[in-house]
Amino acid sequence: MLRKLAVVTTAAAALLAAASVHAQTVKIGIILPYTGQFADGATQLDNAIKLYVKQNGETVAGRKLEFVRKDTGGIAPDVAKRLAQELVVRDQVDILAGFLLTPNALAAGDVSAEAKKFMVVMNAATSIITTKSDYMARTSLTTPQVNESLGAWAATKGGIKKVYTMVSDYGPGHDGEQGFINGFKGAGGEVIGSVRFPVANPDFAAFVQRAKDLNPEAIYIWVPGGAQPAAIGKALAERGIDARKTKVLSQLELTDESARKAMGDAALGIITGAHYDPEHKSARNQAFVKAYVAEYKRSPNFFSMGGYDGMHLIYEALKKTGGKTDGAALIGAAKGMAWESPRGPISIDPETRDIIQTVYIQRVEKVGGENVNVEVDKVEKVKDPVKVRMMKK
Amino acid sequence: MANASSTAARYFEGQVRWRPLEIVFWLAALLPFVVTPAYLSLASQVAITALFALSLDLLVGYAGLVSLGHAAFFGLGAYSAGLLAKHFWNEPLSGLIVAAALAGIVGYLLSHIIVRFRHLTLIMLTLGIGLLLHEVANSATWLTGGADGLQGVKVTSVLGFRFDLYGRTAYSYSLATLFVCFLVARRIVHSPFGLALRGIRENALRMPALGAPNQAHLRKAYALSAAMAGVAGALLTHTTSTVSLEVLSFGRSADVLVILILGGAGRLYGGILGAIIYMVARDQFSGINPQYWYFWIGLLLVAVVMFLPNGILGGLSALYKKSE
Amino acid sequence: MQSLVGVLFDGFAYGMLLFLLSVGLSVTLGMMNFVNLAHCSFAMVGGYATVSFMNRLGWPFFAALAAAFVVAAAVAVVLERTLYRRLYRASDLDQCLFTIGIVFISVAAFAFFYTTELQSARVPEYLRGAVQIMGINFAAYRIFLVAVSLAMAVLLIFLLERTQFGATVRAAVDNQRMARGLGIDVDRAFMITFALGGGLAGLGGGLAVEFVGLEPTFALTYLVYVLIVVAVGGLGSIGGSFVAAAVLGISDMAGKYFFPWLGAFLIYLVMVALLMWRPAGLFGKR
Amino acid sequence: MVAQDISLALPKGVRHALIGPNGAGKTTLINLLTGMLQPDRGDIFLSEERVTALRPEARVRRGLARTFQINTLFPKLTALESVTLAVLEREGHAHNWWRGLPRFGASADEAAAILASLNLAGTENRPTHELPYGQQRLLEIALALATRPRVLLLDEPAAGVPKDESAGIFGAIAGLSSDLTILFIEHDMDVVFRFASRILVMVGGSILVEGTPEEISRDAQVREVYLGKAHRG
Repeated sequence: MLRKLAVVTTAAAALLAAASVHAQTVKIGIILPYTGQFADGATQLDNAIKLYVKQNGETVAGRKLEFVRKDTGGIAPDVAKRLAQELVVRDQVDILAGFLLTPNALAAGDVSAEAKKFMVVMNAATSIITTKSDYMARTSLTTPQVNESLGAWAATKGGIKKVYTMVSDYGPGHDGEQGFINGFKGAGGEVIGSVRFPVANPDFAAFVQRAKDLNPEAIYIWVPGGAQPAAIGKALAERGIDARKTKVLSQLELTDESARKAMGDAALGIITGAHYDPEHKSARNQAFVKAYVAEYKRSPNFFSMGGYDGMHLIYEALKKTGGKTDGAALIGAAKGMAWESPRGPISIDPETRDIIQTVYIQRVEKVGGENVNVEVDKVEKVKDPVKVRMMKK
Repeated sequence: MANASSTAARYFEGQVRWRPLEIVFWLAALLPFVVTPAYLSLASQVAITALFALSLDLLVGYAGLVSLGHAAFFGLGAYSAGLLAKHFWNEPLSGLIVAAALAGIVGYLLSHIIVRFRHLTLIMLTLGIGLLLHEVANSATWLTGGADGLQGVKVTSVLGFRFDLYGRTAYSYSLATLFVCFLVARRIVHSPFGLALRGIRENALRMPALGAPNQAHLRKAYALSAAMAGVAGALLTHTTSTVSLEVLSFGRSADVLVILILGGAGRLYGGILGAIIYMVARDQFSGINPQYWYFWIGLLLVAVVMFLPNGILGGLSALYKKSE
Repeated sequence: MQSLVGVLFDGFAYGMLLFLLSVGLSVTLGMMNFVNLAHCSFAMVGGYATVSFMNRLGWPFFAALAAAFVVAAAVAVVLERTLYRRLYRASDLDQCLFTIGIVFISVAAFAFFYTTELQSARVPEYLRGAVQIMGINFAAYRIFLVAVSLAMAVLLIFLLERTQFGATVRAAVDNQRMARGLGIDVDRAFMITFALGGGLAGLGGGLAVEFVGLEPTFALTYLVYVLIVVAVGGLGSIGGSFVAAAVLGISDMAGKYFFPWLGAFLIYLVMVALLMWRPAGLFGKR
Repeated sequence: MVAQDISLALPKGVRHALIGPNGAGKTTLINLLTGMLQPDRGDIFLSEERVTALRPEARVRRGLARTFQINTLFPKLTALESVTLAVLEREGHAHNWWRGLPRFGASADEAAAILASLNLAGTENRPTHELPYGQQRLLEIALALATRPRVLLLDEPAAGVPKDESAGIFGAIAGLSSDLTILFIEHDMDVVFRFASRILVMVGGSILVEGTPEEISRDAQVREVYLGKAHRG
């Protein structure tokens, strides 16, 4: 008896879902780690989402947008998968968005594939994420995309022969190091040594000292955002490594605003590969930053950029499909879409549904008394190299 | 003497008999299928956490060993089920048995260190071992997939029932496993071994004077509790096809201890009740207010301690006794 | 060789921060047998107080640190007088549940009032960068931190060993009933000790802002390290906390320098080994 | 030195009283015999078997049981549960976690019988901490009896019990089976002389003298230690 009853109620739920398609609202489920260790990243991303909606209105292609926000509390793929299921089954959302962390994005990817729901990853950077569902697009970056470009640049125009690598001992850290080494070795560079430090421990003095003892020509560093960039920056200064003599290279987190403020002049000379920096000189970016600061009293970062462009992709896709929200239509509209983002020209790769963008090489210099990231070079239309190689096989 | 013997045996039968309230409780566990069909995946994860809390209750509530690192065995179960499904076969039921065996064996081995200690030292040793296992899993990226989690785990169905988006199969599977493990726990608690454990918790000094090998009893309790935690971990892997380092984290060990104390340790149902209340409250509060829900959960914990000492069940039974 | 001394000093400085954060808990846990997992929330109170005094009221760094001590001590007393006192006879499991509830409330409250952003406190110029002593690079800020911690340790030991108040506290630690029997106002001793412990944690929080960074989940992340120091040092022992914090800080740093692949394991291995060797802690009485 | 160069033998079935001033080392002797404390030198034999190196629980299994001067019971367990626990431990069932207690009716019955023999019959389902103090003292003995000892060491079995009730306790002890060797510590001299068949006098950590009640009452040294002090006082 029970079995039959359960089937009946589910059928009823499905009917309800079908009915809502013709209803006016488009429901967007946002899954982010609003609490826990990565809460600040989620806040910066969510701020940009709200800003975009404020700027572009809550109605797209004649249909009102409605947001349902869910907190994973940090890295929790089991919770992320359940929340995605509930958003699809209980809240009948049409689009899944957010995803700051890779494990959560991978888990929710299965739900997007099974429920055929359009899913926009706005930060998680591991390459294989977009392979989990054909209805998924990404508007942030992939770790190899930025680090391979940086590695190739370092060995060529950067004029660096030998590098010592120091990375956080966990997934993203390994991907960043691997990306950089692929690019660097590919362009003739040589890696003279490497060390990995624990994710959790914020004190880097010992590792920086090991690097100093080897007195390498250049050091590549990968640290997660938050408190660690500032900590390792200070350790560099305290252990007497001057980024203007020993070249220090990293992904953009190392020289974000709070890290530069904490490091002071120790940051001068640090070279980073970045897909976005709030000081990027473009009218569109300056307007975005001004609006963001006005709204939230702090400047945006690359988390915000992923969210802002993610919303742009959703808005444009909905316009293109005239308000139809089934997964196939939306992902079809998203593929190949290109636009001028505050970070620069970007587009969605039709084959991999991942982002193609410019990677900027920047160095910290003192401009008008302030230490800022100055663009010294850029590599345009960079695709995610890992998936490019996978295609070729 | 005749009536003495019958009353003695009948006394223990009275203890073991199922109370009507218990039967009502387990029937109520079937309500979500009908009343809240859209909350079945949450119900499944509540059942899994309840099983995890039940395994901890055997340790904390009955053997008197407080652990702040029980996620070590939950994670062991989760990873062994995941690796089994990825590299060998993904039939879940056999996965549960393998997970239980592995977690139980590791639990038994570790118990030789752990049960020799008490109070803060014991708690910190379990914490240390839990954190060490977490680091091992993080550095063994080739095996565990490291921080990105174990990829390629695909557990599609159990006994032919597919794990669907609605969580119907997941909840049935989790609830059934919880019930079976609960019967085992109930039997343990009402067995001679359970009585010996309660003796150790009540007065560890007296037991050797009655010929009881305290250490041996505690080691076995630790192994049984670890095995059951392993089953809970395997259940999470099977129902979500995801495994990440979080299953071994300090956060999960702390959460399950909070859940057990919230429900009331030493009553078998404390962990289950605690899991229901804590996880439903967290789901609802975080639904209303994704950024600051910790505030309301904190308030709930403080209120329970203030008004219902010894957990909800402890507080209620005290109120019930006072009203008698 | 010099580089090693520099690294070990950094480890010692890190240990000193842990000492400030944990000594209060070791005394209150040892003395009142009260499991206060929310001890690091007092550190957060101090940290955020320092940030507010400096950034909003423009106070200099040292004044802000002193204010952090006072504010954290005040919060500790208020909490002790209103809520903690009703739980002295509760089971230690209930004390855990209660104090974890306080941690959750504090995490949400600081996230609400200070956002989740990483806080920063502009340290005076001469505390930045490195100082060359005998050719070895020492971080100025870490020297300052060590100095403050040593001063606090000496002050605390003097206060407890040499003063009348110290005698009453030590009496209450050894035997509460006996102390009450001798007419010692044990409650007042508890309150003052609680305030002292909270204040030191607040000072530790203030110093932590520039050292390891301060954001709302600080109370949860550092709870583990503080518990390790208290357990290894031994309950109720200031010397124990000091030595344990120093040993853990230095061995953690030395381990990372000599065998980095062992990085994260080391501090936990050292803890487990020390606990198995001295279960009651290095200087533990109980 | 708490206890030194003691050599004593407790012949089978004999009721021994161990007397001596406070601090004479009586409880320490019991702790040494039961393995709670390890002697620096010397050996302890249970009939022919050397038990010096055995842990306390192993000695109990070989028939050496004890009670405690201060009640060391199971507050939340009932009397029946406590004694049943001891019986199950003795029968080696305590490791059995897969069969319910009702399946061990025989052990429960034996426990009930022990309780009845010490007239604790009515206390089955009241938690121990609710029992009156006198009954708790009897429960101490019941727990020891449940291990079916050959030698029973009673550490002041009637400690803290008013005069009229202690007679009941010693009456119950006297009623125990005759082949059970008993050594009990007691301060009340007329109880000692009424129930003990031999008396050991311990002073300053060693045995002063050992003998029948008559010999002890006439012994000069004992009188000097006990009565002498009273005269000169």
